[in-house]
Order: sequence, then structure tokens, then C-alpha cells
Amino acid sequence: MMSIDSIAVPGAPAPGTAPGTTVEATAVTKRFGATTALADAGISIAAGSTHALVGRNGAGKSTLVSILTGLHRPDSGTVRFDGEPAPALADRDAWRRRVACVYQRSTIIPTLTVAENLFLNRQAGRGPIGWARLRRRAGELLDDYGVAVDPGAPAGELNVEQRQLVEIARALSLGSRFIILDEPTARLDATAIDRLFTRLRALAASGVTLLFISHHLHEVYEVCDTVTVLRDARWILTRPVAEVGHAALVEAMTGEAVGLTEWPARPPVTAETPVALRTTGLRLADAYTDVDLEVRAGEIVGVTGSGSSGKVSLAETLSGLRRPDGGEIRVGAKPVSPGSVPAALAAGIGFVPQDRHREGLVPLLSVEENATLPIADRFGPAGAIVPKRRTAVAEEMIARYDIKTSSPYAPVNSLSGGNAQKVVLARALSTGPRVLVLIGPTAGVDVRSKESLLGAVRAAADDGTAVLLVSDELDDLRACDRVLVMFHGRVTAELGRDWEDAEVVAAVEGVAAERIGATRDSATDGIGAPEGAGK
Amino acid sequence: MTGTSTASPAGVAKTPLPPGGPFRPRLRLAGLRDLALVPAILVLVVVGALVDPVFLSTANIINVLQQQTELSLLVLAEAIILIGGKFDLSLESTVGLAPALAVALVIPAASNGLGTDWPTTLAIPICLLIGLAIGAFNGMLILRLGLSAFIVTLGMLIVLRGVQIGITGGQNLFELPPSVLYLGNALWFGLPASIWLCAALFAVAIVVLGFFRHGRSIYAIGGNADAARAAGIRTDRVVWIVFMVAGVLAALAGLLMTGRLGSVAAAQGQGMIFTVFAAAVIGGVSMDGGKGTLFGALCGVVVLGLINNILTLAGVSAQWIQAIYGVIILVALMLARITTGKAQD
Amino acid sequence: MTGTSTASPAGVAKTPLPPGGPFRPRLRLAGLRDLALVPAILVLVVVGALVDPVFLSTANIINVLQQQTELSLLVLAEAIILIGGKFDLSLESTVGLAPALAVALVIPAASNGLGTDWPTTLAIPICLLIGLAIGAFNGMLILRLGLSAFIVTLGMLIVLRGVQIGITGGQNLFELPPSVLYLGNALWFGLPASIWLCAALFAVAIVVLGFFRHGRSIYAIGGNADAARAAGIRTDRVVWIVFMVAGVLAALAGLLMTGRLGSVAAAQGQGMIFTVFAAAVIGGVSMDGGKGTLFGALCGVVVLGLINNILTLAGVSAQWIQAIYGVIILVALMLARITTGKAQD
Amino acid sequence: AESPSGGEGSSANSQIAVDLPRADSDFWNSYAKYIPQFAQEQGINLMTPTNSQNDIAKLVANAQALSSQGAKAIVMAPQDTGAIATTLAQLGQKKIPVVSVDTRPDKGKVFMVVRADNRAYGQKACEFLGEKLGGKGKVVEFQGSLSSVNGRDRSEAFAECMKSKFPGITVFEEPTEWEGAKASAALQTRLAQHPDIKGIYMQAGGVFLAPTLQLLRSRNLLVPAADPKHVFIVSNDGIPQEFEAIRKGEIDATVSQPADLYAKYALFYAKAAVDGKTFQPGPTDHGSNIVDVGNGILEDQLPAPLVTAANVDDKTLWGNQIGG
Ligand SMILES: Nc1ncnc2c1ncn2[C@@H]1O[C@H](COP(=O)(O)OP(=O)(O)OP(=O)(O)O)[C@@H](O)[C@H]1O
Ligand SMILES: Nc1ncnc2c1ncn2[C@@H]1O[C@H](COP(=O)(O)OP(=O)(O)OP(=O)(O)O)[C@@H](O)[C@H]1O
Ligand SMILES: O[C@H]1[C@H](O)[C@H](O)OC[C@H]1O
Ligand SMILES: [Mg+2]
Ligand SMILES: [Mg+2]
Repeated sequence: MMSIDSIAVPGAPAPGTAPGTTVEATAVTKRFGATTALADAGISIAAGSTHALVGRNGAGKSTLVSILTGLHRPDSGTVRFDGEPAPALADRDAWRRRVACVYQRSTIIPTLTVAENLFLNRQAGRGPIGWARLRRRAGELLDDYGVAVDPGAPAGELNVEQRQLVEIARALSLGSRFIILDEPTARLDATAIDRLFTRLRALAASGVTLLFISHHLHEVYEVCDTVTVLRDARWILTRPVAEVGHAALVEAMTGEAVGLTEWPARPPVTAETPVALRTTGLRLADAYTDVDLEVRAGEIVGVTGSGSSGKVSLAETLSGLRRPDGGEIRVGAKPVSPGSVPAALAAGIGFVPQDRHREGLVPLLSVEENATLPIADRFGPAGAIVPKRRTAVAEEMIARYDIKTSSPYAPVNSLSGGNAQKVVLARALSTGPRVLVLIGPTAGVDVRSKESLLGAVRAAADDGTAVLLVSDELDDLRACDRVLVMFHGRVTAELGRDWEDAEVVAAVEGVAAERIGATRDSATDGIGAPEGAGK
Repeated sequence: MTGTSTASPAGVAKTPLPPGGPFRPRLRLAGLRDLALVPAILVLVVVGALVDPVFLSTANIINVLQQQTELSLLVLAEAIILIGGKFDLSLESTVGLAPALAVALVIPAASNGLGTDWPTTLAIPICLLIGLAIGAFNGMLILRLGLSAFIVTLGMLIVLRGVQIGITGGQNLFELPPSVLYLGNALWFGLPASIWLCAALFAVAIVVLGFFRHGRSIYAIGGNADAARAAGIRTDRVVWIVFMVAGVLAALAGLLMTGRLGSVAAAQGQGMIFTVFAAAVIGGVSMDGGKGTLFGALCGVVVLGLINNILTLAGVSAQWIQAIYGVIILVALMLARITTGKAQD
Repeated sequence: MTGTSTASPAGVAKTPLPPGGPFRPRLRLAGLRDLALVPAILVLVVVGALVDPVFLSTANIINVLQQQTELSLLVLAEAIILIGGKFDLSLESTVGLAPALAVALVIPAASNGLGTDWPTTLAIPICLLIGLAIGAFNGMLILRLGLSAFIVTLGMLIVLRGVQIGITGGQNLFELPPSVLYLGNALWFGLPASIWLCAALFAVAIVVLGFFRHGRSIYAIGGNADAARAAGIRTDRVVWIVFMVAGVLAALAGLLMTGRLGSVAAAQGQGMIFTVFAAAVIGGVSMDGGKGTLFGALCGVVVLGLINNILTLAGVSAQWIQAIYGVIILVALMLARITTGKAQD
Repeated sequence: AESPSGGEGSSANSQIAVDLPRADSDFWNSYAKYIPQFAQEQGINLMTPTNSQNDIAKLVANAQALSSQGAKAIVMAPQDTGAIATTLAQLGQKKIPVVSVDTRPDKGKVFMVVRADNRAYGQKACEFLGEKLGGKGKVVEFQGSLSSVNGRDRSEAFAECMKSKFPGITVFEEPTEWEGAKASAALQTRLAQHPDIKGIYMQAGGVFLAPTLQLLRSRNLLVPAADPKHVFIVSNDGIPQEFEAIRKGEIDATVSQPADLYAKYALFYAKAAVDGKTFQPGPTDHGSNIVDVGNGILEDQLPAPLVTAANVDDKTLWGNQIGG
């Protein structure tokens, strides 16, 4: 393992621009109120390279992106494209010619059709828009990128994943020679990631410069040739990917010379352990049918499957957000009345929803209040809330789950994605649930935070909580005792402790078991494989 | 739209299936939503014909249309602003102030003018310019100072009405130059000029909002301003222009009303804004921005006009007419929403 | 410049420091935003005292407060609804209809009653129940049918006003049972009862919205209804209760006004809703839901009351008073926003 | 009773307050212009008039502010006549006499009501139209607001008279809330439905005159009385524009509601009240009658002459005394 001291640190990117530098940001500082998002940071991306930008949640990556794409003006510092000073902030067209971007936050307009979103502000030249033609072009574009979405559908009807695919297709279609992707894979399943990477490699081969942000370090090794690390708003290093080992990269990001945790084996769950969560014949039209499952106290069960496999609907049914068409849910021996979140909470089911922006958090309320919403009745008599008591609980949560916030009273929308996700998890665990249901809890969460999130989940399981973890991420599933795979609304496979990545991937795609492990150029087994960089 | 995924167990599509099954029905449904009020209009026409055969006479139909022209221009203005995600309460006061001020600037002091005695031929351009200026001022406060559109335009509503009373001393202006009276009275090809004007303006606006990049950018801004900005739309400029256009439309509505009623009443336009919102929202324009069509808004205007006309023809007692009117609006609204099968936002 | 990793070779703190400074300042700022209007109120008090010494007399202060009691109850009701992310225009018609219907049910037909002749002691409970029923009906249409709050309550505004004109024939009711007159007239400990009532209701509401689970859930719903639902809040039930409470508050405001004016005017409450919104929004309550405090809203009411009173005392010319009033509101608003240094949503 | 005098009694330094009911009607703006003029003539110390903008809550606030500022008598014109009772009681307790102009409070004590007989307006309009139409035909009536005593008085009297004296005439009652646009739309619809409408009664010329003329002009119905297409119009208020229309033959009559006398005698009675004078029912020295309208309320019913082409140039009519 390389120690951080041994990394040769290149100086700050030089002010004079070397030829062949697509973009260079120098000494950029950006503050949001009391928060310094970037402190004297910089990045320099060579033409034609595929550059990774990594760092923990809140390190300032997205802020740097917004500065590189002209959405924010840096408080100080400069941005140059191909050696030329960046255009004026108001000249959006000039920016768009230089750089295209898939932002971390959706820039899809829900009320417009997919076709119009794809060609926003370039639907036509001066003349009128030919809608039929536009839809046809959109259809072709989507086909090109393998996105099966009706170009005439309102974008608001798409699911998170489809929206992201549309955004990627849009950015790629702009024909810019420099493309930024801010965590494009956080919401994609394995096959979609595969397709994306194929596309990225082709783009890189044709000389397009890419800036790629991800919390999946193995992806960095898979597609990137250079990596820049930000930590606490500062630039830490820029190196060829091949020269930085996985552990060194984590060390640069976290500032700790400690490797990532290998999950210790958990004591096996015995058949005597009482069943905490049981569903019998659970079904929801158009989503899933005949789901019978059992989760024992202290057991962590992963559920995976491709998009539209029904796994999310299943989890949302357990949480009370959806009412099943039939079947029964029991916690312990007691049936849970269906379709009611309060009933599920009362029965002891804690829940981490899929989309933290849409259904996870109340943006204007404080971290403290968001974290304690379901236990608001515990801070005083008759529903009264004694502020001191609540703050005490919140401060404990902030410490326990390592939530990076300026204060318990800070509005939760001032937090970075990973930290916001920790607030949602803290909230789900706040009730001390017997059953914890999570959907994609580590999407968009940095390596270290991911560890602490999963650590918290395992700690809860160790205390006897039954955990049902719905996820596409192999890292998440690895922390599980067993994994159920859903395909087209049914549980089609169950994997014990020692599965291979390829087994899961095959089951997810509905490929018969005998073909498991046969051929597959893995998109997802690159962990600890620095040699997989570039192409 | 029920593409059940369980139905095709073997389908190992490489790409995720769209959640909504086959493509076409969705498209057709979206179109249908625009036509949500058409059945309501048909019902009203039948009811009207049953109430009194006069209802279907050309004269009566023309009356209904003409009476709604001013309202429809305001609805056009408000609908564009709502689609852009903003709000304007002050339009109704522009309806009064713009013609009042324009007239006061051109008529002699003896007829309650301001004594400036500008050439009377300038009355119409001045009136429209005043509307433009009011829109520009609203836009400036909202965009530059970052104030909420609701409260800025509420303040302006009071201020503008107050200014009108101030400069006219609360008098109705009777001595109007003929140019000011013209538009609200003239007949072109046998139809009131105001109907032609409205039809033309709606047609232009429908085409611009439906088929031109600048028009579409209003939808984009109303749907997600950040996304629109990221896509290179100059959101502030577009919103500002929208407010100015709306101001001009309101001033034009004021001109038409002035011509039709033959004077500028001190209270001209007062109380109209509620009806404007009712028409726009019944017509399917969302208060949340980015949603709705001008054709729908126009249908909303027609529905309200027909209800009014039928209630008058039916000779409903003065005592209950307002309650009945309100109930019909509520019911029309529910029907429009239930037939399109969509919850509103 | 760049933080080289060699600078801190040993692993730094386990938990990285928050990028922002210490905890306290942010808290204090949030508190300040509530107090944004306090300087404005102080300025107005000084101006008022300079304009006319009468301004500071106990009698005048009590008058100002009493005149604002009904408005303040409506603002309280509307602020709670706005914080919950909804909208209610019909409150102003409840102010008229609830007492009118209650009175009509208890007085003899000879005095314009409905002939039901229910016991007059029931007048107050009936009035409040009518408010409750209106709120419940609004809530039902909005929640069960998924209609937009704006348009439902706009329709109800027209319907309720119409029903009032219908049942009273547009007449004012002035043969009122003493119980109905009591609250708007009584003095408790030397102050009008209505002032005590308002103060008590605001105090209770401020505590509930600030320090009780149920009150906080209104903020959560207004801030993000989906998230509130996922966190186990019964959002529909809470919103429904909010509408009913608001209806009761509006009915109570109607009772106070009836008592103060000694009759139920046919137009009672008419035109108040704009002022209600102005007060709430000037007081910092957001039209987008989830934001603002009741204390702020109360300050908004006080500011408007003081402006009115000072303009009257100053003997501003009738011709210009409305324009000046509007300008002052606009300026107050800008100042309030600029001092808190925040763009509004 | 008593005669107006510019005497130097105890009222010389007593402040008298006037609240104007609205600033958006020509009738009331004329009244507002007369107030300072007659105050000066009668040697009255007039406070700056306030304006309650048709809003009873503002009227109450204004009355309270005026009494705090030391008004010794208040002249007001509550347009919403029900909602002023409590305020009157409070002013009564403070011994501040009130003179009510144009409208009579439904309840409560006032020193004097200065008004014209609004029922007579409706009656005169009915008789005029009935005769011109020869007792048959169709008539449109623009009703004022049902929530004002004036609107009700005029509507009721007109209806009763039509029913009893001219049963052959069909009346279409159009609710307008005193709004010109509403009247115009209703008339337009009615004309389409009944092209043979022959008469119009508008209860307030200040708001209905211009819209009505404009509409008739566009229908080519503004023709001389001799023409069989002529529509007979009776208006109300007596503003200069109505007189002008009578001279041109566009309308046929109006009731001159005396804005000047309203201002003059409102101030006169306010001053008299401060001076401690009292009045009895009976004829006055200015050609009117003081009537006890019940509950001991006295109403000085000022003359409100019907103006036709015959007397439209009468210099004593207030509408001929101001510019416009
Ligand atoms: N508009 C804003 N207002 C206030 N603070 C902000 C804003 N945008 C970002 N921040 C803060 O700036 C810091 C950097 O945020 P940024 O989004 O750049 O992090 P990131 O590295 O992209 O994190 P993640 O991996 O979670 O996406 C965070 O502390 C964040 O809370
Ligand atoms: N309420 C509903 N009405 C109609 N169809 C639904 C409903 N809920 C889910 N579906 C459909 O059921 C299928 C399964 O949906 P679900 O969201 O559970 O998939 P998923 O496995 O979570 O996919 P992803 O991982 O992409 O979110 C999809 O085709 C979805 O569109
Ligand atoms: O009260 C009425 C007044 O007599 C006049 O006719 O104008 C309309 C109303 O204000
Ligand atoms: Mg980010
Ligand atoms: Mg899903």
C-alpha cells in the first residue's frame, strides 16, 4: 500500500497553459455563505484525456463543475478553455460550445416531452419547430444511446434512471469536445453502466475530453487515465490513474492512511432466530406478484434486480407508501395494516426511500428536524418538543453517523448528497426499528461515507434489526447475509454468502443459472484493480 | 397504459422498458388534455339553445365574444406569465391606468386632462407604452431585487389604482379622442374589430408558444428555471420580456374596454383579476408554471362567457345569480379535471 | 496555495471539520429573519408620533389594534395554510357567510331570518361550525378530488358570497342576538375582548407551530409533502385539519367583525383577502410553503394597520391616499427583504 | 325649522370632519368639491376630509381616528348602511353628532339624515318611462347594489310603480353592483334577445351613462325621440354629462340628485348640532321637508327634480354650475 507521503505531488497547475489543455481552472475559491466549497483549488485537463474527479461528499466536486460550466462565478480564480479566457457568464451559448455537462442534480424539465428536453433551446433555428421531425430526431438519438423511452412522453413520467439516461444522451448529442459527467452512474444499473462506458470509450477514442465524477473508484480505474482528488474544498493531487493505487486514492480522499474495511464475517443467522419480517403472497399489479420472503432478526437480506423488476415497489409497499393488491405483511407475529406509513412505523418498520430529494428530505427544515421527524413525539409530553432534548438527540446522530454539517440547525439542503443521505438513514434508525427497509442507500455516497452507512446498517443488524436492503450496488450487496434477485416482478434467485459478481449480474438479467460465470467483461469487478485504467 | 412487465417473462430487453407501455396513447392523451373544456362548451351551447333560441343567433354569439375580448387579452397575458412560472396581479389595474393616463396626457385640462396637451394621435401608442413600462417595472423589481412576483404585483395593483385615482381625481374620463374609442367600436368585415384583434393575437401567441424556440423557452423556465438556464436560455431576459408583453396586452385590453364603454371609469378593470385567474386555471394553465396551453386558456374564457350569457338570458333572479355562477364554475372545473383524469398541481 | 497532502502527513481528525465556521451564527440569523419587520414597526411608531401626538394615545393604539383583530385572525388562518403549502381565497367569504347564516338560522323570519328560529344561544357555535364545515368542504375537494387549492377556493369564494346574498337577499342583518354582538364589543380588563382573543390565539398557534409535533408537521408538509408522507406524517389528515381550523378562525373573525360593526353586512369581508396575503407575505410567509413564522405574519398585520392609521391621522388627501399606501407597502416589502438579505421564492 | 346662518357661535373653532364614501364616482367627486366651498361660506373649521373607499371597515377606522383627533361632528355617507350601527353608538357615547348623507343607516342614532327621497327617484323614472312608452313594451333596469339602501329603494319603488300603474310593461332587472361593464354586457345580451326594447332606467348615470350610450351608438339606436327606433332613457344623479346627453337628445331625463345641497346641508346640520340646535319634522326654509322616518330619526328630504329637455338649462341645477 502506497502511503500518502510517497505520492509525488505536482505543484499547483501552472498559470501559463500548456498546449493541449482543454480546460484549466486556477486558484478557484467559492463560498456559499459560511461554507467554503472550494478553497484555492484547481484542475487542469489535457485534451483528449479521460479525467476523473474524486473526493468525499461535500469536497467541492459539483461546485467545481458548476464553475467549469459557467453556472457559478468563482469568488476568485480563473478558468481557461484551450488557453483562452472563459466566456462571460451571460454568454451561455459560448459556454455550451466549449463544454457539455450532465449535472448531479437533474436538469430535466418534467412538464416538457422527452424530445423537447433533448433539444432544449435548440429545437429549431429561427423558423418554426417541426414537432414530428423533432420527435423523430429524438427517437433516433435515444436509439443511438440505447434508451428505450417514448420521445413524446412528458419527462416527468420517467423514472430516475430514465431521466438520467435522457440527460446523458442530451449532453453527448451536443457535439461538444469536452463533456463533464457528475456521478452519472450513481443511479444506473450494471447493464446501463456498461453501455455508458462503451459509449464513453468510443468518445474518448474519437478525441473527446471527459471529466468523470464517481464514488465508485473501480469505475475510475476502468475508464479514466488521470485522476484529481479534492478534499475539504482543496486540491490534493492530480496523477495518472495507473500510478495511484486504490488505497492511496482513498487515503488522498480521506486524509487517513487507513485502508477500507473488509467486512468481517457475521455470525450466521440460525434457523432458531425468530422471523422479524414475513410476506406471504404479496402482490401489486404491474409491479410484482407472489412475493414470499422472510427476514430473521439480525439478518441482512439484499434485494436486487434490473429496472422495472419490482424491487423498489416491493420495498415501498413494506414501508407503507404503496398499498398492495393482495397478500400479507407481518412484523413478528402481527400483521401490518397495508398502505399506511404510520402503521408501518408503529409496527417497527424503518425506511430509507429511494430518492432523497423527492421523498427523503424537507429541504428548508434543519438537519436536526429532518433526522427526528418520526420521533418528534419523544421530546416532551403531549407532542410538545423541548428543543434541548431534540438537539441532544440530533447531535448524537450527527456524531454517530459522521454527518458533515455546519450545525444541527443548518437547513438540510445545504448538505452535500452523501451527508444528506446519512440524515435519511439516521432518521430511519431513529425509531429503533425491528425491520429496516432501505432503497439504494449508498447511491451517490463517497467511499468512506458508504462504509459508515453500511457499518451503521450492520450495527443495527447486530443489535437484532432485520434489514432488507434493495440495491444495485455490489458493494451494498456484499454487506448482506444473502441476496434475493428479482426479475419481472418475481423473486427468481437466492444467493447465499459466497456469490460471484457475475452470478448476481446474470440473475439480474434473467440469464439461466448454468450460464453464470461464463463470459462477461465485467463492469463491476474492478475493485482494487488499478491496472484497468483507460483503454 | 398497462404494460405489465410480468406478462413477458422471456423478454430480456437490453434496455429498460419504459414504464408506460406502448407509445401512442400517451401522445394522444396529452393532446386531449388541451381539449378538456370542449365537452363543457358543447354542453353549455346545448343548454343555452334550450334556454332561449336567441342564444344561437349571430348577434348573441357576437355579443358573447365581444364581451369577452378584454378578459381574453388579460387571460392571454396572465397565461403566458403563469406558464413562465410567475404571477401578475397588477394587470387589472393596468387596464384602468394605461388608458386613463394616456387620455389625460392628450386631452385639455378643462376636460380633466393633465394639461400636457400632447397630440391626440399619440394616445394609443402612449397607452401601450405605459403598459410596457408597468410590465418592465414589475419585471425589474422581481428579477433584479429578487422579490416575489405575488407581492410585487399586489403592491403595484394598489399603487397603480391609486395613481389613477390620483391623476383623475377619481373622475371618469368622458372626453375621449376618437382614436381611443376606435378599436373598441369599429366593425371590420361585419365583426367587431376587438374580436379580430383578439383572434389574431391568440393565433400569434399560440404559434409562438407552440412552435418557436423563444415561446418554448417560457415553458422551460416555468418548468425548471435552473435547467433552462443550464440549457443556455437567458431566463431573466425572457421573463422580463414576458412581463412587458403582458403589460402591453393589458393596456390594449384597457383600450378596447374604454372604446366599448365610451369612457375610462375610475374603477375600470377592478375585480377582473380573479376572473382572469379562474379562466386561466379552468383552462388548464397551472399555477406552478410550465404547464397549460393558450388554447386551453381561451376555452376557459369562452366557458365563463357562456355561463354569464346563459344566466342573463335565463333571467335568473338577481338574488341567486352569483351563487349559481360560482357553483357552475366549480362543477365545470371538476368535470374538466375528472374527464382528463388528472390531479392538478 | 493548494493544500498539499504532505502538509498533514498524519491522518487528520477522524471526522473532517465542517467547512463552515462555528454553529451559532446561522441560528442567530434565522432568528433575525423573524424580526425583519420590527425596525419597520419602530420607524412607523416614530413617524406616527411626529405626525400627530394623538397617535400615541391609549385610545388610538387600542383602536388600531382592535381594527386589526379580524384581519389578524384571517392572516393567522392563511399563514398556517400557506406554511402547509396550500392556499385559501375563500376565507374572506366565510367572514361574511358564517355569521350571516348563523344569524339567519336563529332570528325570526320577520327580521330576515330563514324561519328556522333555532335557539339564539346556539348562534356562536353554529357560526363556528359553519366555518368548520366550509374548511372541511374545501379540504375535501382539494384532497379527495385532487383539485388545485387556488381554484377550489376561488370557486368557493364566489359560491359562498353568492349564498350569502341569496339567503339574505343582499340585505344587511341587524336584528342580532346579543350573544353574536358580545365578542366584538365586550371589554375585558379594560381592553376589547377581541384583542385578548387574538393575542391568545396567536400565542397558542405560535407555540403549536414552533414547539409541537403537529405544528411542525405542517412545516414538513409544506416543505416537501412526499418526504413528510414517507416519514410517517398523515399529510392528508393534517392538511384537512388545517383547512378546518382556518375555517373556524375565519368564522370567528366574522363574529368579531359582526359585533364590532353591529350588523352582518352583505359585503362583509369582501376585498379582505388581498390584504390578508399582503400581510402574510410582507411578514415573511412564503407562497411556496414550508417557510415563514406566525410572529412574522403578525408583524405584517401590525405594519399595515399602522400605515393605515398614520395616513388617516396625517390627513393625506383622499385623492392620493391609495397610491401612497401602495407605495409604502412596496417599500416596506423591499426593506424587509433587503435587511434580511435574502431573495424570496 | 331653522335657517342656515354664517353665525359666529360656539362652532367657530370646533372642527367638523367629513368622510367621503368613495373616490371613483363623478357624483361623489362633485360632492367632494362642494364640501370645502360650503365650509368656507358657513365659516366652518373643516378637518381634511378622509375617504373610506366604499369600505365600511375603513369608514369605521376613519371615524375613530377623526374622533381621536378632536372632531366635534362628523359627516359621513355610509354606502353599506347596515354596518355602521356600533360606530354610531360609540360616537354617541362620545357625544359626537353624526350627519348621514345620501344614505340612511339601517340602525343607530344620527343627528340628521341629508338625503333625497330615493323611492321617489324610482317612482319618477317609472312614471316617465310608462308615459313615453304608452304603458306597453319592454324596459331594462340597471339596478344598483342590493346591499345599499339607495339601490333597494330605487329598485323597489320602480318595480311597485310598474306593477301597479303599467302592468303592460315588461321590466328586465339587471344586477350591476354599480358597475358600468356589467350593465353594458347585460344590455347587449338583452338587446340580442329582445331587439324591441324601448326603455332603459339606469339608477346611476355616473357609472352607466357612457357605456349605455356607447352601446346604443354602435347599434345605431341613438336616434331622436321622434324616430320609432328611439330607446327612452331615464338616468339618475344629474352630472353635467347627463345634461349634455339630454341636450343632444341621447337620453330623455335624469333625476338631479343634489350634490351641492347634500354638501351644503350636511355641513349646515353638522354645525347646527355642534351649536346645540334641534329640529322638528315639517317643511324647511329651503324647499324641502324634514320627515321622521321612524325611531326618531329625522331626514331632510332635499328636492331632487326630474330634468328633461324642458328644464335642462336651469342654472340652479348643480350639474350646470360645475365644469365638465
Ligand atoms: N448553493 C449552495 N448553497 C450553499 N452551500 C452549498 C451550495 N452548493 C454547495 N454547497 C456546499 O458546498 C460544499 C461542496 O458541495 P459540492 O456539491 O461541490 O460537493 P460534492 O463534492 O459535489 O459532493 P457530493 O459528492 O456529495 O456530490 C458542501 O459543503 C455543500 O454543502
Ligand atoms: N403505481 C404503479 N402503477 C403502474 N405501474 C407501476 C406502478 N408502480 C410501479 N409500476 C411499474 O412496475 C414496474 C416495477 O417498478 P419498480 O419501480 O418497482 O421497478 P424497480 O425495480 O424499482 O426499478 P428501478 O430500479 O429502475 O427503480 C415498472 O414497470 C413500473 O413502471
Ligand atoms: O349611492 C349611490 C349614489 O346615490 C349615486 O347614485 O352613485 C352611486 C351610489 O353611490
Ligand atoms: Mg456533487
Ligand atoms: Mg423504480
